[in-house]
Amino acid sequence: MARITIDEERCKGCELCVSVCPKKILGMSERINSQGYHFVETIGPDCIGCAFCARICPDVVIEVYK
Amino acid sequence: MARITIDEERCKGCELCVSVCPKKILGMSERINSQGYHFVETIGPDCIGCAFCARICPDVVIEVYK
Amino acid sequence: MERVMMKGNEALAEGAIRAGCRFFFGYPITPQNEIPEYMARRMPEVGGVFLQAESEVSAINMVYGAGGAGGRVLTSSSSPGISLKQEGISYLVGAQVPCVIVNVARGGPGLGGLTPSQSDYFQATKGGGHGDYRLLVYAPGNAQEMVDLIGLAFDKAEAYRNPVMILTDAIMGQMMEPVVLPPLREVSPDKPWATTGKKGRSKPNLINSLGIVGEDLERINVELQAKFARMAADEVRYEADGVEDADLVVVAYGTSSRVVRSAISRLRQEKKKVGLLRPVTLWPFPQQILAELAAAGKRFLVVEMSAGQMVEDVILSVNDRAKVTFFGKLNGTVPTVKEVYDRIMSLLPEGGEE
Amino acid sequence: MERVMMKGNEALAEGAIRAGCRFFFGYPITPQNEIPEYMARRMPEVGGVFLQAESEVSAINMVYGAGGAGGRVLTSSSSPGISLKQEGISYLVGAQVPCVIVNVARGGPGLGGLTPSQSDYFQATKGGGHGDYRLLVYAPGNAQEMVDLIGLAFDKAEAYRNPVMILTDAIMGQMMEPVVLPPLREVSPDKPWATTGKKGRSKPNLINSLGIVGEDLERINVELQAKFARMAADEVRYEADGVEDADLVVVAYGTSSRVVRSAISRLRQEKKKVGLLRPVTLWPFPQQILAELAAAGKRFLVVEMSAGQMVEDVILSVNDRAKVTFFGKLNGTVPTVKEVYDRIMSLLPEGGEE
Amino acid sequence: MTHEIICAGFGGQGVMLIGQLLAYGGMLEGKEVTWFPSYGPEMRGGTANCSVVISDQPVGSPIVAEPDGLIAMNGPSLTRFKTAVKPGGVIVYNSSLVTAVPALPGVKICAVPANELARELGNDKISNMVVLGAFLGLTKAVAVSSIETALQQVLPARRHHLIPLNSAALRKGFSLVTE
Amino acid sequence: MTHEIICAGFGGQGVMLIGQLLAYGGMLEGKEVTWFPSYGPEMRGGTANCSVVISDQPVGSPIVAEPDGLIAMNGPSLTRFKTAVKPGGVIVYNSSLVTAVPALPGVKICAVPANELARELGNDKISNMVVLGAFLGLTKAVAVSSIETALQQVLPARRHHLIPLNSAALRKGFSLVTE
Amino acid sequence: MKKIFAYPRALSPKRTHYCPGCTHGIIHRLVAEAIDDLGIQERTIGIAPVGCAVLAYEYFDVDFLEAAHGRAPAVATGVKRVHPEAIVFSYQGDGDLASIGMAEIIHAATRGENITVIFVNNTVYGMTGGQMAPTTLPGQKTTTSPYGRDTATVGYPIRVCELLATLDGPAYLERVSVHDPQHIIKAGRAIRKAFALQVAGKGFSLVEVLSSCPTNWGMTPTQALRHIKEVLVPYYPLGVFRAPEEVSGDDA
Amino acid sequence: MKKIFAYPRALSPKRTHYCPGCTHGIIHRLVAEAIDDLGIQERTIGIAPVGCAVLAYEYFDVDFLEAAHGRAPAVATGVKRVHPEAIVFSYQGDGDLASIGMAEIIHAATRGENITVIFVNNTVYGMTGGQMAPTTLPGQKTTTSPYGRDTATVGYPIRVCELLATLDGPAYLERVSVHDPQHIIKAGRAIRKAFALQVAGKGFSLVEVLSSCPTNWGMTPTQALRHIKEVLVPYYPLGVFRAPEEVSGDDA
Ligand SMILES: Cc1ncc(C[n+]2csc(CCOP(=O)(O)OP(=O)(O)O)c2C)c(N)n1
Ligand SMILES: Cc1ncc(C[n+]2csc(CCOP(=O)(O)OP(=O)(O)O)c2C)c(N)n1
Ligand code: SF4
Ligand code: SF4
Ligand code: SF4
Ligand code: SF4
Ligand code: SF4
Ligand code: SF4
Ligand SMILES: [Mg+2]
Ligand SMILES: [Mg+2]
Repeated sequence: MARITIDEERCKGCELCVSVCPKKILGMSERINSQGYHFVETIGPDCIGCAFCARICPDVVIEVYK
Repeated sequence: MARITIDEERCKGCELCVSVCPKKILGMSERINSQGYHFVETIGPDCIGCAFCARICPDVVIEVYK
Repeated sequence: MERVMMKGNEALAEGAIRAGCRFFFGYPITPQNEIPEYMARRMPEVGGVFLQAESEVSAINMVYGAGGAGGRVLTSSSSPGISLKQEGISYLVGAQVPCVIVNVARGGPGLGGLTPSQSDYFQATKGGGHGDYRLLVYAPGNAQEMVDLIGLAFDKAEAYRNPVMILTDAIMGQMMEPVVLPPLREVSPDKPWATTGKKGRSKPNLINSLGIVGEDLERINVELQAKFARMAADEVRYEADGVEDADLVVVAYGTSSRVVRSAISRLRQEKKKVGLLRPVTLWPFPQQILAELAAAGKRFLVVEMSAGQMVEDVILSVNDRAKVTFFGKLNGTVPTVKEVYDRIMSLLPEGGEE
Repeated sequence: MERVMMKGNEALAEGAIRAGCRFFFGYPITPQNEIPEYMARRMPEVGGVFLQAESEVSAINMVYGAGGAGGRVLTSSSSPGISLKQEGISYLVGAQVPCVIVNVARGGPGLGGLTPSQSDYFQATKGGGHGDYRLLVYAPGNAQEMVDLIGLAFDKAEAYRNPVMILTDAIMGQMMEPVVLPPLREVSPDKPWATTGKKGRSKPNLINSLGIVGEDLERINVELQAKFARMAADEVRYEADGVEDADLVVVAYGTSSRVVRSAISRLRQEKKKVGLLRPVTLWPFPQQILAELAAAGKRFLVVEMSAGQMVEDVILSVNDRAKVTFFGKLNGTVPTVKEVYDRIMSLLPEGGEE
Repeated sequence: MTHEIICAGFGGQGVMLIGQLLAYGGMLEGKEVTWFPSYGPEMRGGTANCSVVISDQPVGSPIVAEPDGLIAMNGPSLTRFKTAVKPGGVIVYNSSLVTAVPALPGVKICAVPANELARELGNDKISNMVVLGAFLGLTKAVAVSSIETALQQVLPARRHHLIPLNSAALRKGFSLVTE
Repeated sequence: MTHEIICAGFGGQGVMLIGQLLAYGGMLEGKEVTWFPSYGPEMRGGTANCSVVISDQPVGSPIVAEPDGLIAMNGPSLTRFKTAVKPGGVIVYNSSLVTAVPALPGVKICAVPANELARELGNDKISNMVVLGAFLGLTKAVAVSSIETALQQVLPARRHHLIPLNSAALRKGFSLVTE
Repeated sequence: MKKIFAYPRALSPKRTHYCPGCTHGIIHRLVAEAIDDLGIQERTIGIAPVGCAVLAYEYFDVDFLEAAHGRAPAVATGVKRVHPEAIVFSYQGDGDLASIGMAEIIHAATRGENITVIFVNNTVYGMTGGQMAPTTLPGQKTTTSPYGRDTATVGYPIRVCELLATLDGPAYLERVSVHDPQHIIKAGRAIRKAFALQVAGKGFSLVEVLSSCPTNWGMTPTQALRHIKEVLVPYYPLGVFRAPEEVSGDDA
Repeated sequence: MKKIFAYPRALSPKRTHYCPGCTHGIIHRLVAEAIDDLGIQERTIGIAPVGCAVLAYEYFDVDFLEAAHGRAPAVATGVKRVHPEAIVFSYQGDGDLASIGMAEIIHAATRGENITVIFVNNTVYGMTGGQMAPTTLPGQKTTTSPYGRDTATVGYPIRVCELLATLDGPAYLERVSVHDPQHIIKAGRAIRKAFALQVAGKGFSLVEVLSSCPTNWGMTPTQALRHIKEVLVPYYPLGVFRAPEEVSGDDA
């Protein structure tokens, strides 16, 4: 049982988090934030709280709860 | 049978040649040159032409014949 | 005469190559990176050398070596990088090594900003380095002059055996404008003084600025001063536009002269008697024409993107402080046409303030 | 008030320590080596830091760090080394870091010589680095002023948060003269802006000269210019000796002012009306007194060990070129008392030439 | 006759290119022209813009402070520059990314759903050309054909196969406002 | 009253020291003084010299171009400076190293066989003090006792044991010209 | 549920100006975490370089000085000599540190100056638009090596850790990478250790971080991380090049 | 009788300004002999440093440029790029090369610039009166380390050959000494080889020569040579630090 929070406005849509999520539950939103970036969103429920996404995010967009 | 020539005016009296001559046939003159240095002179006949003196002289004062 | 659109920086780079420059040493810095990047692509095509130095200090000393060895050599940088070159520049002058140095100036002091600026005027004209020396300093007013003056700069550098500086700014460097490029020149001027290896010469050549004994150093300086006097007499360039019938002459160079030109063209349509005096050489400064205009009763407005640097030379030329007004923008912003227009209006007899 | 004989360089170093300077970063160069060497011995005795930097560039950046962190910090060098510091100096001004920089000038340009010179005047006063900036520049006239002005320099540097330069030369630095040393001061001025670690402050401190957006950079420059204006209004210092009744006022600073003084004292014995105006601050320049003297009808002779640098500021002050005559010696030699005497004689009404 | 134009948008939307094409086109028509980019840290991620001047006279200041033409490819650009546009001027904006419709007295404003139109042509990346086409249609600053010639010179050879597509986008934008 | 003095010789002959002693002595007598060395590459191996000014007035130029006193410890120094000496001036030279005897109108010239005299006192190195003593005897620029006090301050503590010897040399030179 | 990954205290909440996917951001976070961990925020002083990290002072909630290009080690030295009890670090790019700033880094290292250097090696001049750096790989195309870096005319890349390891001064030298979460964890440990050694007064420490520049490499951020792994790491081997005996383990 | 030791042709007959017993003079002669041996006098260009050898151009009968302090490798680079066929050498002291000129020497070396550097290490700033150099030994007294070099505050000496040997650029690096006739012969061979490699186009070569400064060491010339042997050589080990495989033996 784990979950993440996403600070959408900080996200730059680089997709690094997407590339490392072992559960493949991250994806890019259709929407854009005020900077013009498609931000990341969770697309599945199976978060294991590994924090890979958070660690690789250059913009410290993600916080992890477990 | 060997000998050296000494360009007295170039000599700075550092005595390095004296210190390396294996035959101990170099010594400092009582006289000084125009720069105020006591220059080197030969004080014995047994030069073997090893050129140690010439090689170590920083001022290329000595030439060696053999 | 085909016109091509080029950025000022690239026009300058191509202009240098067409003028026979075959050696470039420099270090990246905005807003002049187009110059080294252009050279990196282009030099191999013409059999020349582009080398990115490890620093501006190293670059200017490579220039010293290449210029001393007889190469037609260029370096470019922007304000902080030019500050780092000051020791080297002083050496180049002292040893009489020809070369061209480009300063695509940006805002200062310190790290400053990437915005255009004219606040390196003193550094270029009075000598940022140590000792009594002068550079021939050209200030292009458009992309075409970027091409033309760099060519001239190499010729003059070698004629006088003195470094020549092109002082321009971020706007002139980044702006695209149509230019007509001259044909590629092959130059191989005779440089009997250059260090090439003795090659049978009886006396070795020496590139040097050392004068250990005071009298030797004095002799070197007397020779240099004589050269600077010749440059001062022969190398002044400027553009005078509508100054004869003007009440007010605006003095401005480079980017600010363009803003002034826009303002003046509006004012002329309104039948105001305003002229433009644009120094093309910042050193030697067009003292004489300014003195003559002052003698003819004109007043002057100096517009600079600085806190007021060239204005000192205008006052020194005019020799009457009362006649000279200054309008400056501090590093970072460019005066708008409207600001200049308003300032001129306020100075014109019918403008109210007088 | 015990008098001790000291070399100018050593007097300056001891003066700095007595004024509370506890950090010295520098690189050896003749003719100022007595300063670092003195500091190397003396700093450990007062719990201060002497560190020989790997270069002048590094030294000035250590100064930037130490000054930014709130230390009372000094660096010294001579002409080529000062040229290398130009980028750093521009940064120091831009980031408003107080410090004192000493230039014991020697002959240039380039490697030049070890002989004294006054040819770094432009560099010191107009800004050898990039951007619009000013240093407060003191020119000591004797060993006692080496002591006194360095103390003042630290106080002013911190009061204005601006680097202060002491511009002197090989003669002033190498010469021994009796001096009276002030007592050791303990200083710990409040520097709320210094980077010390936040230590509970809510906002971090920042030492910086970056203004990425043009308007930010403009704001920085407006602030700097306001400060320079205050300095110009409040910090002018000069010595006027017999100028009231003089027909001719000789303007000279540092070493050349001493030669001039010798010549004038001879002339006074011969009842000639000659005075000396010795700028103690080269920037701000004593413009007003010169303007007043000019208004009172005096003529001026400027004597420099250069091709003519301060003379521009004299003309700008007097605003009448015709009134100003220049006598310079080119780097490497010092004018003799006789040369100056003869030149003054030639300019005096009864001297013949008029 | 002098055109003073600002082209602005996100980095990557190709506003620099359309500015250059305008200037190049003007030059090909024998005009005096300048193109001047805003640059520096703004370039990265944020917005980008450039000034273009096309004139019968030698150009003075290359920096356009009061444009008579504005091409705005996104919202922030429109917000930043719209009030600077001179009375009698023209604004063309990309309505695919901008929701608010500004109203400015004396300024002609034209919305172009550029992303949609570009997608219709099969390539999202040519939305800039659609907007440029519309701008040309409204201002006649330079002829479409001059821009097409300019494309040959401005685009590197390896991109020349894209010229027909760019052309189509230009003409689509142009016809949008002229037909 | 102003004394303008040049002390010159080979490097290592101690001419800088006697110059400093003169200046220091002057200061101790309440005078204004300056000492100025020639330096730089000349120092190495070649000749060295310094200027000393002792005056009742603040000293202007510290560089002596026309001395009224010259101390010349060797031939090259004498050759270089002798013609600069003012009429009425004094030259004291080390005749142990200088053979030619110069003649100059209006200048008092005094030969001191300094090396020999120093050797008599048991130390070759104090020939400079012998010459200085003679110079003081002729010019009275400062008192011998002032130089002796100056020695305490100028010499580092580890050399203070040499002061009596230096004193003796000074007085020997002094008596040479006064007795 | 507990927050197991949180925004570091020493990092300010501002959005950075870095390009999407640029690993400068990761390295910033690791530095901030080290400062948090060691509880030194109130006495830390950072030196920002000229390079893409020129605005680093905007992102750390500690005192900062902006250094001239390449001179951060000299500035850090000045600061440290005034405040020996402060924790002083510089954050420098490869152009800044290994090109113009080569003399300064070598001399700070040989002095054993008690500072920490975070050296971000992305094999290119990021800020100025992708020119060749001293670390640019043979054959790599940049704006000033448009035909690929030609070792015959411009020579070879410099391996900074190996170079500094010949000096007696440094206490700690390690090269790490941030191309995947595992390596990021290791990089974090190295950075923490470098700061810890400074706290313990052990002298000069430097951590070289292989970092990406997707913008100037012309790659997507994901491609760029793969490039680090496949191309950079083989050329710039990871590992410890100097460690003080007295301080053992990762948790020093 | 044949002259078996003669004044080299490439040396001018002028008297040098060096102090009595200073080994700069020996090194000058060895360079001149190498030039003579290889028959390259007409195409050799020297770069003089700022340091005691500032007047080197007075003593060699070849073209010369006087470089700014520390910048000789950059000047040499400029010259060599204009005249690739010329034989270009710089002659630099330890202050010049290892302190202010550190960036220039490292970058010339890593570029593999086809020049020869004669590096005269006398552990002190000779010309300016004996200040501390980057090569000054721990504990050594100089005018700016009057209490002896304290490694705790000013750090450790730099071993230049070892440092440069970490770079891929250099073709040849050797440290030699001139403290007795045997070592002088070896030093001569190394210098000759360094020039020969340049003639062969092999790239960057540097010979570090341990040299004396009797004046600033406060020793007689003879004592100074003993000091090299007993103190310097143990700290700065002699030997070859890089040699190209293609060129073997001393007589390359
Ligand atoms: C004296 C000086 N020279 C050059 C520059 C221009 N400049 C700014 S950043 C930079 C290089 C940045 O590259 P790097 O250090 O690798 O950092 P990155 O941007 O890659 O993180 C250069 C050359 C400058 N600001 N000052
Ligand atoms: C920019 C600059 N800084 C400093 C100096 C002063 N300077 C001249 S030579 C020298 C050091 C000489 O030492 P080294 O290189 O070891 O040569 P050596 O005299 O020992 O042979 C220095 C610091 C200078 N001329 N220029
Ligand atoms: S914490 Fe792990 S599983 Fe959860 S979203 Fe992040 S990477 Fe995926
Ligand atoms: S790594 Fe960070 S910035 Fe990149 S897409 Fe994921 S959340 Fe956004
Ligand atoms: S050649 Fe040998 S033996 Fe002869 S003098 Fe010289 S050192 Fe002595
Ligand atoms: S080594 Fe040379 S200079 Fe020294 S004493 Fe012998 S001959 Fe004279
Ligand atoms: S240019 Fe490169 S290093 Fe700089 S922020 Fe962008 S990706 Fe990062
Ligand atoms: S000072 Fe030292 S290095 Fe210089 S010439 Fe004299 S002995 Fe040689
Ligand atoms: Mg980088
Ligand atoms: Mg040395």
